[in-house]
Amino acid sequence: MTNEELKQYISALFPTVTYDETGEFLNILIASTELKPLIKTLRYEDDLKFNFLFCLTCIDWKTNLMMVYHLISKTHKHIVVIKAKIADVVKPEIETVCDIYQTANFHEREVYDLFGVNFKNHPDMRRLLLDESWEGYPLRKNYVDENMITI
Amino acid sequence: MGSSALILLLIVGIAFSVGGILISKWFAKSSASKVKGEPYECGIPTTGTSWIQFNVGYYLFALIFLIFDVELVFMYPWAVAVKKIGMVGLVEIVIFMFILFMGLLYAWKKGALKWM
Amino acid sequence: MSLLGEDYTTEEGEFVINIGPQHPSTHGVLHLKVWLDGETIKKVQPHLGYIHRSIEKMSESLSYRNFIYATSRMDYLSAHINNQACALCVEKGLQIEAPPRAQMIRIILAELTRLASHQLWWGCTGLDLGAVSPFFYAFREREAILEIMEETCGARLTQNFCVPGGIMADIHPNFQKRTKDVLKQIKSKFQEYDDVLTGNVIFENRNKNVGFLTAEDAISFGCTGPMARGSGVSCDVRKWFPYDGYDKVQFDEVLGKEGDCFSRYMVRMNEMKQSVSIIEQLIDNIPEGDFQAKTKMVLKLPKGEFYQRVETARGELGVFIVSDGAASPYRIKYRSPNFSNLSALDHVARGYKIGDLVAIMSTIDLIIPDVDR
Amino acid sequence: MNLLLTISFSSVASGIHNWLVSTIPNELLAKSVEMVIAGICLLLFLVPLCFILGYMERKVAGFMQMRYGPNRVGPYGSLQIVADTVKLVMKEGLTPTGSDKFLFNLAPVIMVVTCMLVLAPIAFAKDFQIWDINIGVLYVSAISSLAVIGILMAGWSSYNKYSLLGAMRSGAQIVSYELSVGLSLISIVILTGSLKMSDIVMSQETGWWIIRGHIPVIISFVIFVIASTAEINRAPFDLAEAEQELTAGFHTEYAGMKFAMFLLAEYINLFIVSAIAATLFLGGWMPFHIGHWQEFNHIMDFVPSSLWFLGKTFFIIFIIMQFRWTFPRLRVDQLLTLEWKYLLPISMVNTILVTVMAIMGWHF
Amino acid sequence: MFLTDYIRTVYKGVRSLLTGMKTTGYYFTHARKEIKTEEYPDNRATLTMFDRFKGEVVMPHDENNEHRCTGCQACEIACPNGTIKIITKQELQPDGKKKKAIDTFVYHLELCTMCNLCVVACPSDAIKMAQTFEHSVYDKKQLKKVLNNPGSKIMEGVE
Repeated sequence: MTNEELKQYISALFPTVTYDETGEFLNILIASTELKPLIKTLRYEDDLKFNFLFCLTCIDWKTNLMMVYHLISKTHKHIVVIKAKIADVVKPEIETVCDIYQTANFHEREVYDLFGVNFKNHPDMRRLLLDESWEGYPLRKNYVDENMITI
Repeated sequence: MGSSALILLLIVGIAFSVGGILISKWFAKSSASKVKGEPYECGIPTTGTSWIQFNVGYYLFALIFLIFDVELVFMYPWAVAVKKIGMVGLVEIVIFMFILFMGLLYAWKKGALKWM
Repeated sequence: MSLLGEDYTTEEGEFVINIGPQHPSTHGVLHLKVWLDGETIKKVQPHLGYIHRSIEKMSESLSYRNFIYATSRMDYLSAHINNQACALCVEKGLQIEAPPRAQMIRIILAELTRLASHQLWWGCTGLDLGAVSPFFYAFREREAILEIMEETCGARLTQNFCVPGGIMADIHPNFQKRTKDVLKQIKSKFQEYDDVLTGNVIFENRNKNVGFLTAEDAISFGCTGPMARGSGVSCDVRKWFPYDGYDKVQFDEVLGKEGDCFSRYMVRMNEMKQSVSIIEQLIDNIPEGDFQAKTKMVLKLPKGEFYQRVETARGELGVFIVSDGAASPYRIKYRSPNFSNLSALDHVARGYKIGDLVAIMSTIDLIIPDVDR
Repeated sequence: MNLLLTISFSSVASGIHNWLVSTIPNELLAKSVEMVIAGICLLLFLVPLCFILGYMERKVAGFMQMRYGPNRVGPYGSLQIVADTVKLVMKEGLTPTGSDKFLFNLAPVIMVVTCMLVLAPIAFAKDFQIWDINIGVLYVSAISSLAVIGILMAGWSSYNKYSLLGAMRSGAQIVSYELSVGLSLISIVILTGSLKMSDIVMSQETGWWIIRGHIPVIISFVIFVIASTAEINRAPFDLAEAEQELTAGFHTEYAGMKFAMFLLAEYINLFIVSAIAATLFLGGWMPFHIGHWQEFNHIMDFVPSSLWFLGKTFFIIFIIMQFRWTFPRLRVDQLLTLEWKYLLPISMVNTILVTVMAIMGWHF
Repeated sequence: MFLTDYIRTVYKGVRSLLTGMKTTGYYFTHARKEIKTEEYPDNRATLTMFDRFKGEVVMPHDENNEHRCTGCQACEIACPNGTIKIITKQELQPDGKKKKAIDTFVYHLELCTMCNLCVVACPSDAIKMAQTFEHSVYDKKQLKKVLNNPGSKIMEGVE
């Protein structure tokens, strides 16, 4: 499907989404509450079949956090990027997608570890890379590392 | 040297191994610490006890082995004498082996030779 | 659904064994907690982070020329390909392209890196299963490749030869001759590899019917590279999204069928042959010209997001740069192939024996610094 | 030259014995002194033997892997193993806190003692045997299976999960391979009609069994080598100490001299197994004889019998070492499949073939 | 059927094992030809590194004890690790003008990743990579090096 068709298809189901086509992929901006149904649709609809989540990450825009999901369909070979804003920076929360893509399990744990985003219904929400006793979330822009040595 | 050789070998074996360990105790510096005495598990403290019963599946093999090993012991005296006995010995061992072989086939068929 | 909906606490009487971080068969400091029933694996839980260096955070304070060097330390066996990915991503942001000569040298070096990496993997696979000698035979050829790297790039593993806009220096005058010699040597040794390991009955038994991964699971787990291709998932970035002129080269994407350890093994073995053929096509046809495009002293990417993927020796490496227009990236995410491949380990290893875990791990071919980053 | 050849080991031994009896009036004392001398001689033989085997193993591994092997300590690295021994002596013999201390320390002793005991009936040269027991073959197969107790003891008492797994594996393994070893030993017993080692060697005066016995004996030789490699826990059957799976298996917790004892036992076992294979199949100390070619046989007799024995033994040792440096390790269930579904049925059928051959007199 | 399969399996297995042993046996018998070991500390006299090998950063001086460094600090900026610290001073020129020149060129070898970016960045080719590789010392402080020789001056004509 081309980007235009994709847009039409998705808009019909989710009227609130907005699009951004400045980058190389089609970006779909969506509220964090609607993310899970959207991804479910993208994954399981036969015409879309975005079955491969190849990148999952988060960006700290200081005022909000933004979850970024890169999806590709192995059958139709189209790509979309889904972006979900999380307004609450202090206690960010979003629905997990790891029951749809098993790879999300580790990726979400990594995001939880480094950004502090809590994924609801994740089966094993623990820190992945850092120690359990670590304080703060290193990839946040406001993270201050007291032990850092500046050369 | 006769059977006294057994005693000799026993003594030499014990003297050598115990002596070696004791000599190294004499030479080696030793220090005790809590971490040093921990069982090695790639540097991570062990979870739970290491002395637990668990099924490794060799129990069945031990049983089959027992049967076969007893048969094997029976075969030694036969093997010594078979050249003198001749054809009778051959027929006897063929029957013996056949029964054994059937036992093995049975165990094989029953899946006893599969590692659990 | 294997990872989901279970608690990871240890119950009374359970046999839990730690494999790693200091263990002969976990390449690097991977720590696996393994729940056993007799010798059968009930559950594997990886513990990561022993060499987490936060390269992503570090890169946020480095300029676009400087952050590339750190990626050599991620997947240190595909260092050149990692560098290439970053350079390509910056080039995408700057909307420039490396000159044809630079591109071609890049992919020759990338294929050499892949060969060297697969050779190390081959040796280690033998070593993990207890055959020690193949390790040394693999290292002989790898050494020759590393010498090419050393002569042209100045370093054996962490080359840092790619810069945004091309490569750091032109190839060494001996490069072509030496490469051809090495290719000849490698080609003559494939038979020996088969003799000593591939055809060996013990090796075959150890790998066949072990560690199955279906195509569906491979996609769901985000597996890429030989791991996914062993299950028959076509995912070669060089074919799907050609970069640096891979579309001009003739080569086949190697696909396996069964999805067990042996099919992953065979995918890598055949990939080596494909790499040799790619280099053979290119080595005599390096075009003349510049090896570097003209770039500004200080690079600044326009505001936006750029995603570039390449095929490393272990799968798809994605570099995701978010730029706010400054001289250093606002956020960098490396989508590392090993990270996703590792997440499938538990699913793959369940129900097999502890000896199979070694075979599975070696055919997944994990590089832990790439998982931890 | 002739004089040298006529001095056999037995004449030396009896000479010493007579001298001791004549000089020391007390018979018991004389006997004990003789035993001390014999013990020292035995150690003087065994320890260098282990050094040589250790050195050989490293050199063989090195050459097969395009390396030099040890080449720094002493000429061609020959003193490397001595240096290692000194290092092991200087190491602390650690006993883990949680372990069963008595069994933990007993296990290496048992390992060494069992392999020492098996040495008794081996014919090292003409007339040189510690104890020419009349049930030699049976004795060997009986005592050598005791080693599994040492391994199980070491694995269990260590209080370590790797050790436990390793010990359990070796339990199933050694016990199973015992059968094939026994059956291939029996095939030679059938041919010679005696369990006595010296009789077996003497029966090969006109030719070694492996040549005289056609294919059946060759098959049982191959099975013996494979099965005994498994018996002594060497690669590719080293599951009990599978490095890549269980770090070091049953001897993970052992350090210093206690570990050295396991190493020593492994090498002595390697020697014993090869020596038995050489004795039974390759004629022991018997020179290479062909039927009634008197001249040829006479030339062969000029080579000392101990050299013949050691040459054959080291040839088999080399083969077993080559196994180790070539093959990948088997998995635990494949190991048992190999024994129960391949080696055991084949050797059973083979035994019958050998019997037919022996009765019909089809061998040379 | 079962029996032929059985025999075939045994035959194939034994043959594959013998092929493997043939390979290792070849290397054992041809050890003299095939051994690839480089006996490193012994071959030091003949050991040459490739001319591009990145061992450490050095600053070449000519026979008049002059270097080419202008103290522009391009390398300091280019270095991702903060390996290089340049301390500059104002030097009085013969014509009375003051000119920036380097006082000390500090190079922390312990931080260097040999990425070659400083050498590439240098506009006046003042620094280059040396082919040394034996860097081990007993004290970490010895790895902090001053690259310009004492009393050295900038070469004529280098801007």
